[in-house]
Amino acid sequence: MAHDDHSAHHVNYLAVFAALCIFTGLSVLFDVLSFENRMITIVLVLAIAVAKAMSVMMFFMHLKFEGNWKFVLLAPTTILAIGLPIALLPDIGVKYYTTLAPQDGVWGAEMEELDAAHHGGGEHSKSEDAHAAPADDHKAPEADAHKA
Amino acid sequence: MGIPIPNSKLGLWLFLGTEIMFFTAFIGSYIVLRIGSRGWPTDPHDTHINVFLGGLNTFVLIVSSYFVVVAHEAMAQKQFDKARKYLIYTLGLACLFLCIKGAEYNGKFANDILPGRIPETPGQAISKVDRQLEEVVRERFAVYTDAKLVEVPEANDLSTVNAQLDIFSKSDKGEPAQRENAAADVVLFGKWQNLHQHIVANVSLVEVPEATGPQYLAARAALAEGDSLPPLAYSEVETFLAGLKADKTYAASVSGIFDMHPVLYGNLFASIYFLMTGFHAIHVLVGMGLFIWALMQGSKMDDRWTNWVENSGLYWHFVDLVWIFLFPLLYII
Amino acid sequence: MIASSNGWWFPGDAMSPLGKRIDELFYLILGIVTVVFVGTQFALGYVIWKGATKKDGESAEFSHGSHSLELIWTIVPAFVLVFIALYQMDVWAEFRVQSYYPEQTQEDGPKFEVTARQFEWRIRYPEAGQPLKNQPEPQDLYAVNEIHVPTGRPVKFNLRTDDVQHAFFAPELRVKQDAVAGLIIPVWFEIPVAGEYQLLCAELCGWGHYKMRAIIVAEPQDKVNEYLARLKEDQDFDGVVKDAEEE
Amino acid sequence: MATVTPAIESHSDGHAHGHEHHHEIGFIKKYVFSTDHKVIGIQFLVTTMLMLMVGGALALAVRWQLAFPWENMPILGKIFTGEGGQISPEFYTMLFTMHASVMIFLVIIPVLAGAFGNFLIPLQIGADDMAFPIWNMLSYWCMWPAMACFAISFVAGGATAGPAAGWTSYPLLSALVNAAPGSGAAQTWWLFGLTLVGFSSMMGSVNYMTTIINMRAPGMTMFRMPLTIWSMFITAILQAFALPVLTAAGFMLVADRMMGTCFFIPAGIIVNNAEPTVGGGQPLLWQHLFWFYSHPAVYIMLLPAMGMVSDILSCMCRKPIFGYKPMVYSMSAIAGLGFIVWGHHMFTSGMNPALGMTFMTSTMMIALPSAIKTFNWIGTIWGGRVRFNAIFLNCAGFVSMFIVGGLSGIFMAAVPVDIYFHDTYFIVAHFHYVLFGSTLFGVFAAIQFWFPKMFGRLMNDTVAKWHFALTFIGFNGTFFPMHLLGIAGMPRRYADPYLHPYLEHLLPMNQFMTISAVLMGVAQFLLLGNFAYSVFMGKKTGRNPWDANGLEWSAPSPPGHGNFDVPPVCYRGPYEYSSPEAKAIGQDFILQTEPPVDASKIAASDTKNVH
Ligand code: HEA
Ligand code: HEA
Ligand code: CUA
Ligand SMILES: [Cu+2]
Repeated sequence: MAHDDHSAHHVNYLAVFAALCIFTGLSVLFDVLSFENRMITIVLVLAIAVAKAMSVMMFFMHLKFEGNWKFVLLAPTTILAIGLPIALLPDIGVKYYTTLAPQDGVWGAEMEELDAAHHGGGEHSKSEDAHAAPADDHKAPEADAHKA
Repeated sequence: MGIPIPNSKLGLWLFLGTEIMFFTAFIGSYIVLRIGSRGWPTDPHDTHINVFLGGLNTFVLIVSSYFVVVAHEAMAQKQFDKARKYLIYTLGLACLFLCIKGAEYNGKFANDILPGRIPETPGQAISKVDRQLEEVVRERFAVYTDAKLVEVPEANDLSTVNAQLDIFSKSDKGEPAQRENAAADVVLFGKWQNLHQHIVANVSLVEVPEATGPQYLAARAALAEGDSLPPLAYSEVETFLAGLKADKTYAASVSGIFDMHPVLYGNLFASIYFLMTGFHAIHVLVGMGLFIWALMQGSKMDDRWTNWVENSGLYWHFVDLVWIFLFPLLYII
Repeated sequence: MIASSNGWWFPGDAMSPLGKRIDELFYLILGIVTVVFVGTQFALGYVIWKGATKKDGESAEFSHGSHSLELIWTIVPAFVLVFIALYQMDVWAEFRVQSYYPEQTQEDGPKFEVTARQFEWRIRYPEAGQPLKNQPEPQDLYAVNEIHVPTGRPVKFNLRTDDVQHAFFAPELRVKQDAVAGLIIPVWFEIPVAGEYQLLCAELCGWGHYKMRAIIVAEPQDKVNEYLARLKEDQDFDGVVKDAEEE
Repeated sequence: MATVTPAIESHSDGHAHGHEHHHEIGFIKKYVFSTDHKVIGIQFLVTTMLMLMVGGALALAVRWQLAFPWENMPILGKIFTGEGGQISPEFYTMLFTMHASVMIFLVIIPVLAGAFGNFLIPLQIGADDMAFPIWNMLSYWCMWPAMACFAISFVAGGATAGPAAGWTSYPLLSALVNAAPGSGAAQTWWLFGLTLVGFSSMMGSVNYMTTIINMRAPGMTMFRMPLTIWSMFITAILQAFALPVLTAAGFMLVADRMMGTCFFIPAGIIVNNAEPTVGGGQPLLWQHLFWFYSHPAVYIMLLPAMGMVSDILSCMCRKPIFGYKPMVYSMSAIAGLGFIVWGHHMFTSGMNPALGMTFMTSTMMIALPSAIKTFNWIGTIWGGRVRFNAIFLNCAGFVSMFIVGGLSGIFMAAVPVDIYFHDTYFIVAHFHYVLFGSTLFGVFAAIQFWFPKMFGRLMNDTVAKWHFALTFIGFNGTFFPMHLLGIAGMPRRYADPYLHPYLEHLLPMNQFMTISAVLMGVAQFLLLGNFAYSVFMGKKTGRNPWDANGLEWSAPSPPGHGNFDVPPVCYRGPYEYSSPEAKAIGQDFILQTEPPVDASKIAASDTKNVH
């Protein structure tokens, strides 16, 4: 019977569990540390998420001990799951045409003033956030980010 | 012929495949929409997102995932009581997760971080304050009308409210406390009308201070043709609101008015946040249902339920997996 | 043939150079497809006829297929399709990729802005000599359901919508482009011959979708200028004179 | 056969009672809330045939308006509008929206996957039922609330304003409640209906995949499965992986409409003098997500028909299918490529032009596997011994019409040409050729082919031939001229194209098409009549009226509960018609369950048959 097979593999679930907890702690830590470059945080945090996901799937979901069907099943979904956002990126993410969203256009100047006024200027880098090229979007509002 | 796993498990895995695509659509849309938006609210002041609560919830789900595995292990070893115990733990943690989630949602509701309700520009912020203040005014006024202390103005026209209340506060109707309140409310109503008129006419609060009704119109008419007053500035309204909240005579009435700081792309953020966490929460509920069903069997939960526990466990791990991705995507990045 | 003689064919020859190339592509594909169509239908008819007229006692051939045939009918269509795919790339690029637009449109910039709304086309021209801004300027000129463009030169304009999605469809020019909420999409065409051309809406936009009709008037540049001057006059006319006379 | 019978599966009771206990199952359990895949399949079949009538009636109303604009429509008009029968523009919008929704979501998808998938999968792979009979039953009963939602959406918006955004329901028309009469409650109900159909398909597809993977009879290896099963399998995969995306997008759209979210709504849009929208979303996102499902969906609407036609052609030509493996591979290729071509519906939508080129290339490539299949069908008939009955005719019609529809797809796949053709009647011609011309002809063939297995009786061939002939003529008369309309530049979804001077002269042609459509509609009554008559009074037949090979033909007609009286074992591929083995036992077919024939016997018969 199928599941009798797994029981033969003794996984130290506690160890997996501990690893997951440590990973979670790490991601919170990275957030609190808030690196100079926001990209680093993003990459690190997502890498941790992938690592966590892998350990859950491998051990908790027993995929490590399953037959080759797991590849047949998961490969297409993985490809599609990664492919869909990539395919949408050139259109929805990177805008080829000018957009006239009031947030970006008309209201832009207004917002800039506002942010300067509201936050006593400079304290936040948010006003730049709003108008800089998309690549700079993720600059951290360092000073008091996520104080909760 | 087939592969050496039970139909139910195969079916469940295939179902998980569809679930992956379901969340892919959400997460993928989130990613591209976010990259496509110039700016995103990341400041916890704006978003009312709490990394620690999120982290805690991640932890809670991981613990529950662990218990599910052990429960299945126990089932396989035919220790059904042990399995039941672990399932109850899991269920408890699921409840805890939902409670924390609820607390978070509550924080957002309390600050009106709701899709479609977040001002994204100073102009929207200003009119939002106006609208909220109007609501307060109507509510306050209803107190008097309900008690039949003043007459209801025609077609709910609020312009005569002041006069009515003023008369009431100086009359001898009602209780003394009510009359006192009425006096405070007269001031409050005046302030709202003042703001409202400035918004409608788009002129500065500073230049024509405290001018309501006829006085205001007179002030405006006095301007030479071609002259215009400086438009209403966001900071003026901000000070105005702060002033209202500071004044103890009616602070209690207006304390519910939300901080109106405009949040760029706040609505899209809120849409995505609620959609993704909401659908995740629905999945949590379904998972809980699966466990409850098994637990309801009581001592009848024996060998035949091993598959059930395994499959609902797999489902539960998937719910955990989704959260593992939602946590960094929504809370950290 | 019957079709074209009854007018059941294109609405006139393509009037823009790009449209001509689209038509050429159409005829090329039509040629290829006709060959394939006739070939396959005849083959189908033939095998059915042979199969249905087998004599009693004659049995079907026993064959599981043929590797080489399989290869042939994969590779030959593959070549044809790749050819079609590559051959048309530059027409597409010229129509939609902004850096491939005719040089003149790059220099001139957009000439006017067309805004679709339920259920009409609104046109906004900049003041003479001024470039078109994305936001309305006080001196802009407005018109409804009538576009005047100069002949003989590529004209670029911005396409927008005020509400739901619409599509700018000029059948004689073979131009079609959706107007998407939130986007400003530059489109260009060129009309060599003066005349009036149809403009329709080709994306479902509500109950009045079918009646979003407008005309594009192509005329020499000086006529266009005249038209704009007239527009300006109309627009600057504030009614005061008339009122004064009446009183 | 599955080696394990997991505890939570519920069909254990099926075996406990033997055949003799059948009468104990009450009528309701046996015919209404049945978990038997055959009953569910037939339920699906009958439901979809009725829905075909509804969808067809809507189509005829559309055609009426196009032939006699603004004139009172007889019969149907009175039923629909309750008044004189004049079609208003918003009513016209609703007509084609509902026509397409009914045809696609309540006819084509359920008839292929629901009816034939259900009926054939367990029978053809030698299983006693589906893997999850209860889910199977639910997947059928999910159709009813879906139909109810669609029906409500007919009336929810007032007398004549149903959902008004087309079956593609592009935002903002579909996202803003005040964008059009009918964009309100009607559109919401429509979306609910769509979601429910989605649930139904999702349950079905997981069930089919599990069944096909895990419950095949001994010896039924993957490459011995009939192409029907392959096509159902691939379709189920497409459903399982593409549909959730549409469901998710549907939820987003519903949220946009009802909960103030703004996934598809940009800021500052003013519709019907309402307040400007607050938002930050993008309408194009819906189009991407929608077509990410709906392009694969067009193959969901075609592949099963392709599979069934392959089976039937092979049987009717008494000849193995030409190139079995290439057929399998090309279906897989269609499915795989089908996931990366969705953008061809968006060439003029204002998407990034670089994507246009990519999607154009992949779209061209998808014609290749279709070409392989087409040539293989012709190859199958070639040298065969054709049984010239209505079933064969429908199959031949399928192949022929598919070529026409596919080839018109090539024009549109060419981006520059599609600039002109997008949203004209050329598109309408294209998809009716592939949807009606191919799929429905395939379905007609399949109904008649498996009818004896369903009811133990034969359908009348002469009537069926008339049905085919009339439908074929009516079909081409209706839809071939649409190509010309498209070339003449007539946009689709126009309530009154003749408002535009350059389209005025197309009126007579439209009238001709409408008459043809009525002819085609009338012809469908022949099918219904034939079906209904034959269920009760058709000629009785035995197990294998067509001398076919598949496992299903070794079961009784109609098969009892549990399907097979002897657990089937499969010894060979499904298409061994006229093989030496078959000839050795004196037939031109050999059932998949027939144990291998002695080599000596084959040799003996071989020398006898030497040409
Ligand atoms: C069953 C359904 C079905 C099928 C199978 C197809 C098959 C194809 N479709 Fe179609 N399509 C639809 C249903 C379908 N379509 C629908 C419903 C719409 C409209 C939706 C809406 O807007 O409402 C649509 C719209 C549509 C468009 C969008 C048009 C527009 O709106 O602007 C395009 C564009 O590329 C397209 C292309 C194709 C192609 C290239 C194929 C190919 O797969 C066809 C391949 C087949 C062949 C080519 C024939 C056989 C091959 C040979 C004989 C070999 C030799 C051939 C050559 C060398 C050329 N289709
Ligand atoms: C499987 C799908 C399918 C099928 C089978 C059909 C079948 C038919 N379709 Fe349709 N059609 C679509 C899918 C389909 N269609 C889609 C997806 C669209 C696009 C919608 C959009 O733009 O959003 C469309 C759009 C569409 C249009 C374009 C509308 C427009 O753009 O303005 C037209 C116009 O002629 C049309 C006509 C027909 C006709 C005449 C039939 C005929 O073949 C129908 C024949 C069948 C019958 C006629 C049934 C017989 C029944 C009776 C006679 C019963 C009478 C009954 C009672 C009175 C109870 N269809
Ligand atoms: Cu505008 Cu259709
Ligand atoms: Cu497509």
